[in-house]
Amino acid sequence: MPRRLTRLRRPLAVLSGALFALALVSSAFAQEEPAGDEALLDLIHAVDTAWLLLCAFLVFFMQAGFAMVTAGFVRAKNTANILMKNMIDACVGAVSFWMVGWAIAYGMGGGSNGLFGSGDWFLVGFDDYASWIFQFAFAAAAATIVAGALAERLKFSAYLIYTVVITALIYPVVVHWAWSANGWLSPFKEDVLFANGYVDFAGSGVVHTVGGVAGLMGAILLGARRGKFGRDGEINAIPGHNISLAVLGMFILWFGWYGFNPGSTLGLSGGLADLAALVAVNTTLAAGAGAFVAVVASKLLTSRYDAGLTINGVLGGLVGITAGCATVDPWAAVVIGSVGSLVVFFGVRLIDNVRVDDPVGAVSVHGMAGIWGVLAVGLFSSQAGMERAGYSDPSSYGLLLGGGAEQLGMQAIGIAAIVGWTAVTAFILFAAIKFTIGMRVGPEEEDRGLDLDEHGIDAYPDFGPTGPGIFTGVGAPGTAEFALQGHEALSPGRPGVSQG
Amino acid sequence: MPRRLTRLRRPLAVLSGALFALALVSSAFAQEEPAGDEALLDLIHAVDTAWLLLCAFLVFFMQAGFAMVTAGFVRAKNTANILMKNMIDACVGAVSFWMVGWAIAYGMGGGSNGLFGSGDWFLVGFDDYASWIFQFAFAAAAATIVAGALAERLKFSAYLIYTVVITALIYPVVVHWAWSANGWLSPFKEDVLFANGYVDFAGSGVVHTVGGVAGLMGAILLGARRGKFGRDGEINAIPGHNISLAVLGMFILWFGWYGFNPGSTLGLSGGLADLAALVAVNTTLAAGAGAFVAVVASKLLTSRYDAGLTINGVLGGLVGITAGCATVDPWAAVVIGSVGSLVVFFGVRLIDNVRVDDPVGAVSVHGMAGIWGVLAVGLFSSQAGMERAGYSDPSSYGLLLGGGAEQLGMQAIGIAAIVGWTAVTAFILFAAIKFTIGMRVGPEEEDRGLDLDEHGIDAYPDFGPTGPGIFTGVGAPGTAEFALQGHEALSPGRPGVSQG
Amino acid sequence: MPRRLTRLRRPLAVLSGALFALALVSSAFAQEEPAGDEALLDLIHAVDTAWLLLCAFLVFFMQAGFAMVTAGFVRAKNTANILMKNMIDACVGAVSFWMVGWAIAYGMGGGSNGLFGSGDWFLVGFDDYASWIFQFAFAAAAATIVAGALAERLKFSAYLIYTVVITALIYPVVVHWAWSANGWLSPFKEDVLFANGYVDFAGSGVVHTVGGVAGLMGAILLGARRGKFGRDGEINAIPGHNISLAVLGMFILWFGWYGFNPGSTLGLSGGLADLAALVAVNTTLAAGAGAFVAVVASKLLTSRYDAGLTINGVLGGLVGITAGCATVDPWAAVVIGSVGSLVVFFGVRLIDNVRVDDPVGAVSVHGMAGIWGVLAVGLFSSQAGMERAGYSDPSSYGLLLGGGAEQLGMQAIGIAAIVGWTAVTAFILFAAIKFTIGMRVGPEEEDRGLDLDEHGIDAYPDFGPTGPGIFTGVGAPGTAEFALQGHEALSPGRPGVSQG
Amino acid sequence: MKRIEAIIRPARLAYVKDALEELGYPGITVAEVKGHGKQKGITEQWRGRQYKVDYLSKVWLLIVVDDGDAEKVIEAILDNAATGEIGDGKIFVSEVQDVIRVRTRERGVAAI
Amino acid sequence: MKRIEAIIRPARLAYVKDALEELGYPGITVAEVKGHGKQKGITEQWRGRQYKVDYLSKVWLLIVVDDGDAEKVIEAILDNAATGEIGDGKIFVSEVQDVIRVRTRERGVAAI
Amino acid sequence: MKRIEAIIRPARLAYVKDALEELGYPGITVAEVKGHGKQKGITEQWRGRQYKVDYLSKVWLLIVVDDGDAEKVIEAILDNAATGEIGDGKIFVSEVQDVIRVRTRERGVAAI
Ligand SMILES: Nc1ncnc2c1ncn2[C@@H]1O[C@H](COP(=O)(O)OP(=O)(O)O)[C@@H](O)[C@H]1O
Ligand SMILES: Nc1ncnc2c1ncn2[C@@H]1O[C@H](COP(=O)(O)OP(=O)(O)O)[C@@H](O)[C@H]1O
Ligand SMILES: Nc1ncnc2c1ncn2[C@@H]1O[C@H](COP(=O)(O)OP(=O)(O)O)[C@@H](O)[C@H]1O
Repeated sequence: MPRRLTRLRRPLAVLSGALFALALVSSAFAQEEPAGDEALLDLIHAVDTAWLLLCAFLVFFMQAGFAMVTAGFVRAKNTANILMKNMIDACVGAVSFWMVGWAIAYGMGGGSNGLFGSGDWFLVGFDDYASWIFQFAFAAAAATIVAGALAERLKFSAYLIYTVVITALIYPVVVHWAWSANGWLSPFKEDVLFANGYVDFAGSGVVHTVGGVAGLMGAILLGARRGKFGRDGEINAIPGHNISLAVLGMFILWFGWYGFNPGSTLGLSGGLADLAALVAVNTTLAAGAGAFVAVVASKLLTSRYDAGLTINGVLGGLVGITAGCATVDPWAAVVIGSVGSLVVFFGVRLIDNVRVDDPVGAVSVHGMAGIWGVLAVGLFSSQAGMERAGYSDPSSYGLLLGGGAEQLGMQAIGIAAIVGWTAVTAFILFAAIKFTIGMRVGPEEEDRGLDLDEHGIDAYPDFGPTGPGIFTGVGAPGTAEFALQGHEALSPGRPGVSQG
Repeated sequence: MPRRLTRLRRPLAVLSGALFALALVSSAFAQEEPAGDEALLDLIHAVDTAWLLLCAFLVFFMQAGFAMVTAGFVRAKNTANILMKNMIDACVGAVSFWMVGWAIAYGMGGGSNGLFGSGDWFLVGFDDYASWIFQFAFAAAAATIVAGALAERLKFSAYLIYTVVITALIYPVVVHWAWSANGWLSPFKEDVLFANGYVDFAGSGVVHTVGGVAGLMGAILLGARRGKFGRDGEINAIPGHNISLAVLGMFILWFGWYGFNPGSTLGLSGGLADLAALVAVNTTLAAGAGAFVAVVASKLLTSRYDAGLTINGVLGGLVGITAGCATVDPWAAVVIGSVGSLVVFFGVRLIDNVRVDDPVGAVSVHGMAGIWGVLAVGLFSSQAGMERAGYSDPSSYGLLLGGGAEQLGMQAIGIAAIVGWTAVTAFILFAAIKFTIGMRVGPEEEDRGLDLDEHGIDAYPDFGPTGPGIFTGVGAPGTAEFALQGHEALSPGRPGVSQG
Repeated sequence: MPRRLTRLRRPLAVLSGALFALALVSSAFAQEEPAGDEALLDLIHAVDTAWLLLCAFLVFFMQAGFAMVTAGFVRAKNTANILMKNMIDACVGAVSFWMVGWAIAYGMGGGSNGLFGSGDWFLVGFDDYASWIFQFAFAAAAATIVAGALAERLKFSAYLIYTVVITALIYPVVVHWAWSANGWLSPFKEDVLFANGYVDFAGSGVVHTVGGVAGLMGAILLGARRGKFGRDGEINAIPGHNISLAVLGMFILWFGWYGFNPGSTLGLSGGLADLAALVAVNTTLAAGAGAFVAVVASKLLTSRYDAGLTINGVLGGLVGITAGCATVDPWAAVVIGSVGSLVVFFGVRLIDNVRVDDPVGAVSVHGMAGIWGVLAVGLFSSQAGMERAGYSDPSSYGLLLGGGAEQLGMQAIGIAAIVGWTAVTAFILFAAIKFTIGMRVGPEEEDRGLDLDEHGIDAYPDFGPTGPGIFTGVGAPGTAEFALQGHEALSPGRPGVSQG
Repeated sequence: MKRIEAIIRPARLAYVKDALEELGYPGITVAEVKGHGKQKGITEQWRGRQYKVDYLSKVWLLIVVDDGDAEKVIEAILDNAATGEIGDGKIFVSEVQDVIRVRTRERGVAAI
Repeated sequence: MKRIEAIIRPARLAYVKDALEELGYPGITVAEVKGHGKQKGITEQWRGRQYKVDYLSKVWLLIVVDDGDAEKVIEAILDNAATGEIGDGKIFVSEVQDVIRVRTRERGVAAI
Repeated sequence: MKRIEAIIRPARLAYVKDALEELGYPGITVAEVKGHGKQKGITEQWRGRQYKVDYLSKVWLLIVVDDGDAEKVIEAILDNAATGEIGDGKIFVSEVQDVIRVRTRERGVAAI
């Protein structure tokens, strides 16, 4: 029975159900007409593909969640800028992941070497489209994490360049290592490094830590926002502008995570549907526990139920469970989510204390909770969990459950490699940007807000102090109506005099 | 043919397709290799599971809808508070439904007695994860309804306690009665009470009325917001702060309802897909008719097309159709939705007139329209509808279609029991909270808004009158920049001086 | 073997998988028990139905996207009005598409004549509910496009009438022409007009151009907003009020488009799943390229990275790819999306220059990019693409790929017919409204904003200059508390004195 | 004529306005302002870190009255705006040379 | 020097500003305020229940000019702000003792 | 007593406030206003079309002080609000006849 194939994850596993069934069916029908067989295989493939597509759509929708959380966490004067960055990374990411990113992550041509793939450039001659879109959505998520860490001061042009490089190179290499059929860390290669190889079911490390570490490098090179750190060492809070959008974004992210984690079964047939259900439950419990811990911790340690920390806590729980969502049991998901939330809670303070300015907590939420998630696999995975998720050596499992330290060691190696690669390449990338076109807007522009100079816009012209509001620049005498309309001019509304 | 099993709804029906197919297939292949058979059964199970999962995700997403509608309907100064409540009920609900709620609703161990289940505590030894997450999403919906009715004055700590009790006890007991395999009201038990038993396909009564009635009890004990009712008996309108968010929330709720109602087939195989499609159509028509009626009624009775009532009208239509969405025909869905909208329209006034303050109309929308929906099953269900939805005695159906009064009587008994149970337990719960830790914030805090004292936050610091806006508390001389940055300090932006 | 049926698209194709499988299976099992067969056919049908339902839900959710983009692009004082219009077109559309729309689009009774269908009025005797809801969601999308073009001055009552007519008549006729089994343009009729017939896979022309052209007619008859065009010919910008909502709306639309385009396979079995995956990839690439081009073009031509144009660019890319998403290859999707974005970019200017006022760019985004999308099918479709999408004559394909000019000619005829029909009927409709109940609010009302007079509401009472904000109309002495509450009156909050 | 400019608590405005209206002075102009004074600011927090908001929301109220009415108006404001807690605000009284009603071009006391 | 403080309708501001600019007085300061007076408030509704908004949106306009220019400026405001309907607003004129331009520290008429 | 009314850049408020507080004048009232003057407005754009925003965000600062303190306060404002670029704003000084502390009904200098 092609058991191993069944469990090959990215990107082959999408075929798993079909292959599994094929094996069963073909042996049974060997001497018969293959017709009912063919329809069944077609349907198995259809169902697996549809799962991947629908989950990809959910993961894509996380872009809206990232956009809303990040926008809510910055000041009104930088809102359009951060939204533009969120839009453009998904968009540019689509193009660059089509051209280059996929090839490096999963390209099968030209003798892959365990370090990076090659082949299927521009998807020429390629037809596993469902896998592409699923993987693209992950790449876009990794890219967009960074926007928050560099918010309110990074030039748009710098972000444009960064986003190409991360989706074309930095992230795809990590994917190749961890998820391709011959990545050196991959649990799906012929001879895994040791234990089960690096187990990161849906990408706590591969996606979130990459984003978080890249954000950290960028934030270090970029410097803090003006006013964040006082001369006498004080650390100032700079509140965002819209808690409603932030909460909406959190819920959208959570919703999208149901594509992110359960979708990472990459199929439904061959028993994967039950795995997906368990993954969904673990994801839910980790998020819930994360929020609960954040509420309690903030009440105890700051005397109030902190809304921003609660949002961060949910996300910390979600990021934390992402690696182990298939291999741990529900009680462990509660523990992992709770700890993930605490990691974020204290991570936010730590980052402040080392004088790095991360306006939305991206480094803590994605970077640190991501590392926690990867290690948690080595601590909490059950033997049955390793087995049901199809990893090759279920005798290595969570240290705390008596599965030995091997898997934990493997996880540590894996995440160290990912952090190292990302830190080095992101640092080089941002340094190169800094010393060529420049990373940062000028101080006056920063004070005025990036929206005005970079985009010529007020995000909320009717509300904010900077918008034209009820005041208009239209000269009254120059205002006329469109001919067909025939109203007499009474008052000019709020438009400005056109310059174009 | 195990027809009855096919129609066992919660939680067994998820197996229905598989069982149905198993019967068919195994008789056919009795003497053959079971291989193609096995792959087909696996796929049937996968498809049914995936349907449940995807619909659960949609139902979960309704949390975002509730959050946005409720936030939009309160004042800016209470926005963060209501959002925190919306977040925390989903999160705490996940944990408590995992620990206790499921066990009481569907627990199979320890001799269930028709009143409450027991067993599967903490999901130990449990593996029907897809059913759990689907049911969890319903529990979270029931819980969150109450937040709106108690908005703008309920303490956060009181809400925290409430949310544990409703998701662990009050709601699960109702589920056990109405949907488990041996609840005393359940149409899925061996000998139903009479007629088809209490028919509530997706939960007009089980979910919405429970939420609405619990909200009513809370609102009575809590008292009205300051300023809602004048000394001379006048009833004041207290407008919310954001109609855009409210409309967004309404659309998200409607979208999520496509998981709520069609997902309540609990599977797709064995003909359930066609049932799900009909349910989706009925849901759509009821929502549309509800909105249309609200628009017309508000124009006729208030002289304007009222936006808030239109939102409430859509929701009233949706709540109304939820019980009968599988057993009525499309024309009846239009009628039910229209009446549901009117129930809300006049319910809002009634609640005001009895001097209960329900800031978002939760009691009318969920409580009253929910009761209407349950009764409408007994009025409008067609014989064919009862049959296709798999209820046991299609000879009892809608009174208005000539199906006799039996089913209507059964519905009345069912909803009376649900209202009674919920009213009593919720009253006890809220009274206990009131006389121990207290339900209500102090009057000054209420005037200032709950955001400030409970959460130390302004929901919109850049817009509202209470936020720091363009005014900063940072002392200019104390403001310096992060070393790596090197800009000269020009002006301090908007941060406040850190106290931490 | 009913192979042709397999490719019949709307609405029959939903049966395609089943029929395809039926053919295969029944030949194989001809002499055997049909039991496993029956279960397989049931499942095939279930899977195809579920795909249609889930995609319909996504398309429905685009209503939220339209609402948010449009609301974000108008001024705060007209926000509730545009949101009401967005709500009501989905709602009224549901009712009128149930009563009349479907019958005209796809009604099978009474000898269809290629121009309009007839039969299945009120869905009596009808059971293809999944197709209905999918098609309804498309009709609602076509209807809602117009709201934006007529924003900030159209009377609500006029919109109410318009929305009935477009969903009951104007749009369904076009659907009948292009997608029904005997529409005169349809590629699914027995003898197509020529080439493959008019190929518009998901509706660049059928949905978007119809909306855009109807909007154009309305905007011409309605006249420009006061202040849009100055007396001396200057064209004034009138900024919207909320870029955050607009970006959110864009992402929701994009997310929904994954139902719109991939869902237009109308099923998954029989190889359609792979087609859906390709469609999803093409959709993604066109959107991404559209945004990228908009960012670059706005930087080059306006000196800033324009956020509004980026949103419009994404949408232009999406509208552009909608017709050809199944028949072009990924590289062509990038080209089509890029050009679509430019069409919007210059279309926005063109519309301004001919002195038509389209506040949100609906005419450019949906009308013009829709036409481009239809023509692009005739330019870029590959032979393999035509084949895999099941069109009848793959020897006619994209002109630029050497497939001759025939298909392009057919596309031109088709879109000309659609534009012509829509322009004439929409013009008559709006003219009739204008000269009976009137289209336009009075000039004072327009200055004050439509929210106040039409709906008696402030969209943001706590923020905007027009809202009561922190100022209350409640007479202090008249304010008392609800009896159960017992607080002493301190201050009245923000409610107004009730008049009711 | 006197220009009376009062900085008061937002929550007291309704009482002040009602009192003025009863006295026969319906014409007032108000605005949201922020005040800083002896009253200590609010401590808020953002993602766990506290910060002080030094400016408190106040209402600025402008009413121009005839010289003889000034004391009555000031009394009404004092009676209805005071809570006794720090932060009740100030009243500033200055001289106005002319008042013009835009609609009628009336001037002086007639225009108030 | 004269401190001219006008409360006018928001919709008239553009006309007033243009007129002042043409006359050679480009320097003005404006703010959104709310007014209450003879003009009746708006009736809004919330989920079907009506309520009165007593305060109407107005623009507060501040312009300081030399004594000799005051009448010209007042005339310009009156000409462009009046609609003849109740609610057109008021102009208050008072004496300013000193004006200082922050940038240059110029004082008096030179600073206007 | 003097009524000092300054129109300054929002970004300079923190510096001015700190300076005033250090000098012993913690009581101030501020508001967001918009200014129009020699400083040229901002050009924004909306869906590719540019338009001019003629009004710039300014802070209006009101501080009432005893006659003898006026110059000190004016100096502090000038020192901290000036950048030397066009648009720094104005200070208007006028006479206040009376000041009343709402909380205590104290009048005159004691009430400041
Ligand atoms: N000298 C002043 N000039 C202008 N406004 C002042 C002055 N002193 C106080 N205010 C205003 O009055 C408000 C209340 O003053 P505060 O000192 O806090 O309390 P109290 O008025 O009770 O002594 C302040 O927030 C500020 O808006
Ligand atoms: N005595 C006053 N002091 C301050 N502001 C006033 C006074 N009287 C009127 N106003 C302002 O002038 C506005 C217009 O006054 P109103 O009485 O409505 O109409 P009109 O000016 O046409 O008589 C009011 O909304 C208010 O802002
Ligand atoms: N005569 C005036 N009356 C009222 N406000 C004025 C006057 N002149 C200028 N202002 C205010 O001062 C601000 C700055 O004036 P501006 O002419 O731009 O620069 P500067 O003060 O450096 O000469 C303006 O935006 C406006 O708010």
